[in-house]
Amino acid sequence: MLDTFAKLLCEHARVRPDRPAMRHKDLGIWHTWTWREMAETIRAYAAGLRDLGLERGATVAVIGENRPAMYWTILAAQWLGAIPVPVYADAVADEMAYVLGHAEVGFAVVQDQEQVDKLLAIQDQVPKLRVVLYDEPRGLRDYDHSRLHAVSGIIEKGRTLLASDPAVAAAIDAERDRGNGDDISIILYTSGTTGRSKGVLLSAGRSIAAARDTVAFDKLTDRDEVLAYLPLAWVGDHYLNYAQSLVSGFCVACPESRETVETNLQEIGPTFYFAPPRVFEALLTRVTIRMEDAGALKRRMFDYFIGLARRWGEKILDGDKVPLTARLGYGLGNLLVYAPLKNVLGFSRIRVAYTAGEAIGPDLFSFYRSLGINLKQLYGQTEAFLYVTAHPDGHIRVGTVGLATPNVDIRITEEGEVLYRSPGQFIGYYKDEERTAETVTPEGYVRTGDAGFFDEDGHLTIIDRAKDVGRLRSGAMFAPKYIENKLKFFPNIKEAVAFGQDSDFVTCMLNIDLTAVGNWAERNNIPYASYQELAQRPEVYAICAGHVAEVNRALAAEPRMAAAQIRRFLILHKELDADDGEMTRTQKVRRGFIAERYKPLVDALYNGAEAADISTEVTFEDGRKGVISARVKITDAATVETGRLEVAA
Amino acid sequence: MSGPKDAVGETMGETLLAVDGVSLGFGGVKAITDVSFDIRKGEIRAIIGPNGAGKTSMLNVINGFYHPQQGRITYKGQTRSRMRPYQAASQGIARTFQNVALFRGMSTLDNIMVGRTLRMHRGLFWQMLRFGPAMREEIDHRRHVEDIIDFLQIEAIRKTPVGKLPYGLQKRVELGRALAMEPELLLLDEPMAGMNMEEKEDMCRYILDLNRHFGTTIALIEHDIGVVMDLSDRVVVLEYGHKIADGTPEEVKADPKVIDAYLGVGH
Amino acid sequence: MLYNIFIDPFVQMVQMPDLLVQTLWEGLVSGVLYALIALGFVLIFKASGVFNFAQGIMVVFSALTLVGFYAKFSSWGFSGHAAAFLALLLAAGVMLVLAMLVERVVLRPLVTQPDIILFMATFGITYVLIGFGEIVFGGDPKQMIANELFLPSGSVDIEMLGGLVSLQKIDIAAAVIASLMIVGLALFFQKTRIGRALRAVADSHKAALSVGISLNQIWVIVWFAAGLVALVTGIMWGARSDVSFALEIVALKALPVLVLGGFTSVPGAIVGGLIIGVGEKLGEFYWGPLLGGGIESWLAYVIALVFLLYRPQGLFGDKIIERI
Amino acid sequence: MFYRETGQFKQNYAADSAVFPILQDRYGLAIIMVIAFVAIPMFGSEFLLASVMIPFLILSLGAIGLNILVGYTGLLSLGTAGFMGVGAYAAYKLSTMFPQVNILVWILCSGFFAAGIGVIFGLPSLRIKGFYLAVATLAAQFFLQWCFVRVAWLYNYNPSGAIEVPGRTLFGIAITGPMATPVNRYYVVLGVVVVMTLIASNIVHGRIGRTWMAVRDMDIAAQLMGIRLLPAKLLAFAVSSFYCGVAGALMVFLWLGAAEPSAFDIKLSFLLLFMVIIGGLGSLIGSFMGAALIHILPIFIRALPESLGLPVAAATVEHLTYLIVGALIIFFLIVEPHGLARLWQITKQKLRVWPFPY
Repeated sequence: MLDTFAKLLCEHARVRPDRPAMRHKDLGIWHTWTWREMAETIRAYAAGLRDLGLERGATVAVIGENRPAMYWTILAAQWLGAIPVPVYADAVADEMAYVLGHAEVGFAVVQDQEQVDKLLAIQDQVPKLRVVLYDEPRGLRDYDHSRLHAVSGIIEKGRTLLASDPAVAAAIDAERDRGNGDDISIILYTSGTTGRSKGVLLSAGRSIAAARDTVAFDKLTDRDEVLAYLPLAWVGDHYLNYAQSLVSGFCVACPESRETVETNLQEIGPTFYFAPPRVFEALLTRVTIRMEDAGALKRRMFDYFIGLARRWGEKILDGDKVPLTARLGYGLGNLLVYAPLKNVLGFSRIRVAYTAGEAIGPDLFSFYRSLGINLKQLYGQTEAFLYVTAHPDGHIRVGTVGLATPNVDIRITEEGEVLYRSPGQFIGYYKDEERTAETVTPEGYVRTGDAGFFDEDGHLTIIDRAKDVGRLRSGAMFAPKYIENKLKFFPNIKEAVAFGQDSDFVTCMLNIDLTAVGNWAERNNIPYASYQELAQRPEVYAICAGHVAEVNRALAAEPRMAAAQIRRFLILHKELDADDGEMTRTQKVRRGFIAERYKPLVDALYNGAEAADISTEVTFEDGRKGVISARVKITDAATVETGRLEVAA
Repeated sequence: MSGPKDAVGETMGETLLAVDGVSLGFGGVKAITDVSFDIRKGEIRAIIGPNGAGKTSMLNVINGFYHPQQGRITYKGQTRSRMRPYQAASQGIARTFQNVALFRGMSTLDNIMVGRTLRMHRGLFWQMLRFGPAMREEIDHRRHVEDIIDFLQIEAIRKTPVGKLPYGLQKRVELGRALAMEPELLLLDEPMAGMNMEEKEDMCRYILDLNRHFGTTIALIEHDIGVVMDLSDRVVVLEYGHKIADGTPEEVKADPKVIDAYLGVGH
Repeated sequence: MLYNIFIDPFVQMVQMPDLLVQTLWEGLVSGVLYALIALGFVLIFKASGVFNFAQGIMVVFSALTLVGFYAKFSSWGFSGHAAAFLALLLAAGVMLVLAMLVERVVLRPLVTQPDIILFMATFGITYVLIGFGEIVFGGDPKQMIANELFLPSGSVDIEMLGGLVSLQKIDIAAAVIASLMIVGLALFFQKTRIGRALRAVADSHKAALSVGISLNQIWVIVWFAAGLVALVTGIMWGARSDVSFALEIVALKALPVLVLGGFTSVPGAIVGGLIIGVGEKLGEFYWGPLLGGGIESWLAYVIALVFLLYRPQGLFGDKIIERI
Repeated sequence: MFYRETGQFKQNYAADSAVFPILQDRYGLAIIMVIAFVAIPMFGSEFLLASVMIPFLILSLGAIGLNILVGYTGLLSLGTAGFMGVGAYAAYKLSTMFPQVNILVWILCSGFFAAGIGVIFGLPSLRIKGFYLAVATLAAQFFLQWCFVRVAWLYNYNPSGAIEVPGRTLFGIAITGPMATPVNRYYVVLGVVVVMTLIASNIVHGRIGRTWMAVRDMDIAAQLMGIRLLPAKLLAFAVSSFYCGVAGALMVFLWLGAAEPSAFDIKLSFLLLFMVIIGGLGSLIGSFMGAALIHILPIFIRALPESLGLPVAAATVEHLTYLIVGALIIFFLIVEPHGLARLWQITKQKLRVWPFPY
């Protein structure tokens, strides 16, 4: 029974001993470990860890970037039946102290001196921590080594033990065989939106079962290759790179450093790729900016073929019927633009790419797809061990997160909350029965906390956090984030705040994107001296009105959302800023705070005024405070009438 | 478990280099007048002073680029009269420059590889073949250079021609090139000039790491007094080519002559 | 053998002082001409840092232009002297046009490039001038219009030291004119505003701007000045032999002169020219036969090379101070 | 555009520091080799082989030699033709003194003589820099050329003063002298040039090459890295002169068949310097490009009027060639002062990042 990762590892070492299991760029070149080598190393590592006193059921903190030693630690710990607890490498000391304390770790395996220093700083809060292992020895030579060991040293020690003492070897192999699918294989701490992080307990058997389903779903084989650059402690990395690799036998490549990820991506040329929408967005921005510097002829060629791709690319990708001329044009475009572009981005070999985490703009999404990249969306959670839904190949619907993945059962409650039951579903929250009970229904379904709905083909659309979905006074559904996201997909709109809870209609405040709109203004000879001035230009209002109208059209097309069209909007005279408390540090708008701070404007949005005066205190970059006053214009937006739409005052 | 122990105090002591009554002039201009000081093994020694105090000239004397008219230099117990720069290099003195003196036409990697020249011995015959021993030697030293690249965190610019790099990175590459020589005495001429705060912090960390973990003795010229006081074990202060103070940062800071001449102005 | 090299030549010198004087005179005269070519180099190098390889060909080109114009004017029926001076004026004009073209087409786009690139560009100029000159004037050697320009001919024989020393009048004229030109240039540099600007340029380009003359203008002026020097050199040289592109190789002789005198020194060019001229003639006359003759072709370079080893910056060149 | 580098990664330092690390470049090189070794001899006319390819390859070799000195070490030399002459005369003397030894051996040996002479004239380079050094190398040029004229022993007291190439064979096939066919000569030249280019590439990519470039870029810093300037510069002179010497020997034995001293006059030195500068300082590929441009272009220009049926006198064509070559030199310097090699590099970079402009 291959029900633990350690057993899978040994199986690969038997079935495909010479296929690459892991690569790492270190000191300028790529080092490769085959499955056989990796299994041997991890067996030795496990022996070394056991010698240090690591026991079944004990927790091991893993703190570092994507490096082989980190993955090996996870595997070696699992081999022994211990529980790895990956921690975000960039976590502040306080956060780290909480997780390590909560998980009661006795062992910590860290990347380098920086992390060792962090541990030293918090050692009082983690009383059980007794052994620290490090991967990079640099700077650690003069540290007290009574409880500090090099990973490489431990592996070496394990090797010696295994070679010299058959009893150790037997014990190590027995430890592996003792493991079974019910073992807790990992604890992943999720940074909850509220309160302290929760430790999600995942079992080996369920993790592997889930990974098996998606490996089959995306037809991953040992010929595939990924570049592991996602945070180790995030479920995405543990699932997509770790679990899927151990199930399918594909090779995981670790980048040289954070700065070289892009270069390394091109060098490796992964066949399976995941990136959050903001990565794709930043990439597209860079593509656009770099192309602006190209000669006129080349730019026209680029624009022409990108246009062609937007028209036919996705159809060709999905295997639809396409006229021969379009196919030929696309072929030429592939030669001149798409293939070279993918080559430069390191996307040439991608077979399957996913994005998830936030909403992705339809334009952005289809841009990559039109180039021939099989980009799909998935929806998942740590608690589900990632996959809840995903787009199957050839069945992509922009804006949705796809169909339920194999063996996943989804329900939507009366309130619109999405519940699921999945093969990889978690066991519970570590040391938190209460919240486990809150999250898992008696029938065994997990509450996602997200509101969503299915369309007629079974594609799921996620609207918003369930608790944020409100109602208009008429009782129609009002999902502010859904609307805001739709607005933010326009490059000209940087932020949007929608209002409407218990009101007659929806209104909205916008922040324009200074770079994008400023660029446009310069090209059109529209003078402006500041954000404030640019934001209040009638031409800019006209642009935004167009965008709002388009969003309204999209909303009108969805029966549930049609009532929540934007009636009036304004462009704020200043950019929303975390320093002023208007946004969280993770750049999410704080709707309530804004409503209060800009009360005169909100009032004006609803009382029909053409303009309103506002003065607000702001914090400048150097920390000084000042007051800016402005007269902000308010405009009506074009809406689409549908039968159910109620006329506002 | 505890942090790094104070390694400095233990290894320091033995005199590595002694400057004794050195005077240097160009034509009629006196750059250095009767300056004496010593550098002990394992310490970070700072040379400070206002512009034109003769600091860079002092480094040039130490690594054999200038020959003093009077005085003696004793390095590792040997007093020398005229030493050529390449001899200084082969005896373990490396150096960086105030205005970055990299080989502009070459990549970061090649620049640092040049620092290994003294340790590479395969002659023209093997070089012509670039095979067998020559390739092995090349690879061995490449590995060493990669350690330095890793240490200085310049992986991303390995193959970039240094002429295209921003100033802060050039300084880092130059340090890397000096490190490739595995020097016993490292002379740094304003290693942080023209850097922003973050780059300075990085540089400080590298210098400290070097000193602590590789035991490299470091003599440095620096304008940023804060940096000097934090980094160095002992400080010598020059003014118009004369030595006006010498001692620990605290002693120097308290010296009235220094306060008058240097710290008093603008600090 | 040693006797032949180290003693015999000197014995000869003492035994036949008239021959020695004759040789010295010939050396001095060719030295003056070397010095003139070198002067053109120095002018340009000083003001723009360009090592103008084309100076030699400018000598030939200007002389050909002069002769060419003269031929045209005579064919239109102008009298000899008038045609000659008209041609001289026009040749000077051509040199001005050349200076402007060089500045506009070559120097301006290449101003920021390293020295060796500009050096190569002057090679390009050389080739263009050769090609252009040959197409326009043909490849045959021409007669310099010395008489028409009131240059003397014939020789003066002076009895001295128990022998007869024969001085060509044209050589005397050459020496006089060269001296006058050098004095003139010196005055130009010392006394005029433009001259001072040129000197300033040698020190720093900013200084020149502060005098109110643009760098581009200065380039035109120095190239024009070098062109005039070339024209005079061409006349003198042409009067002694023929005017043809064979002169080009002689122009290379100016290089050791430069090395000897230093690239930036006008007096250096003159002294260097004289040393090379005299040394070459003495060497050829007294030592040449020992080596089979023809050592004139390399002696100048070897003299320069040996000299360089002692003074790498030349006789009057600025001392090179290396800074780090 | 044609580059597909995704998925090309290096697993060892040898591969990482290869001269052509990109797969597509290696394909390109292979294609060029096939053309050079198969297509040209098979389909090329006698004229193409004897008057275009053989001189081009030989001049390329000379340009590589000069480039080692000027481009890699930063020492300006105008004595190239002299060093080539040393090679030619050495090969001539050796082959006539020891006719039983294979001519190819002597051609390669002649390089050592050139190297020795090069070292002697390179001695001043420690003290002399820049244009001063260029003038100093002129001493070598003129002195050597004078020797070729005056030292009758060098041309075996041949009354014509020229050296004439005796017929020699390699594996029984005539490769020099009047019996040698262009194809045979072409193969010999190509073989020598390819091997020597490979060796030059090995040298400049290793420690010695880095030493030279360090001396070139900043000699003060180089000294402080422990590099001794004189040995480094003399080695550059030696290697450079070796290449020039072999090129000179090849020139006489496999191209011209006979040579007078004037074949090695200063014009040849200048010509090679053009090739190096136009081709690109510090680039082996540039040496080939420069040689191609400077040698092949005039051939085109000369052939042009005839092929267009224009009645232009031969002399005029010659002069026009001068004019055009001069203008082209200026043009190329303005367009890309770093030479054709840089132009190629920029183009390649553009192709690699296509469709992006940089």
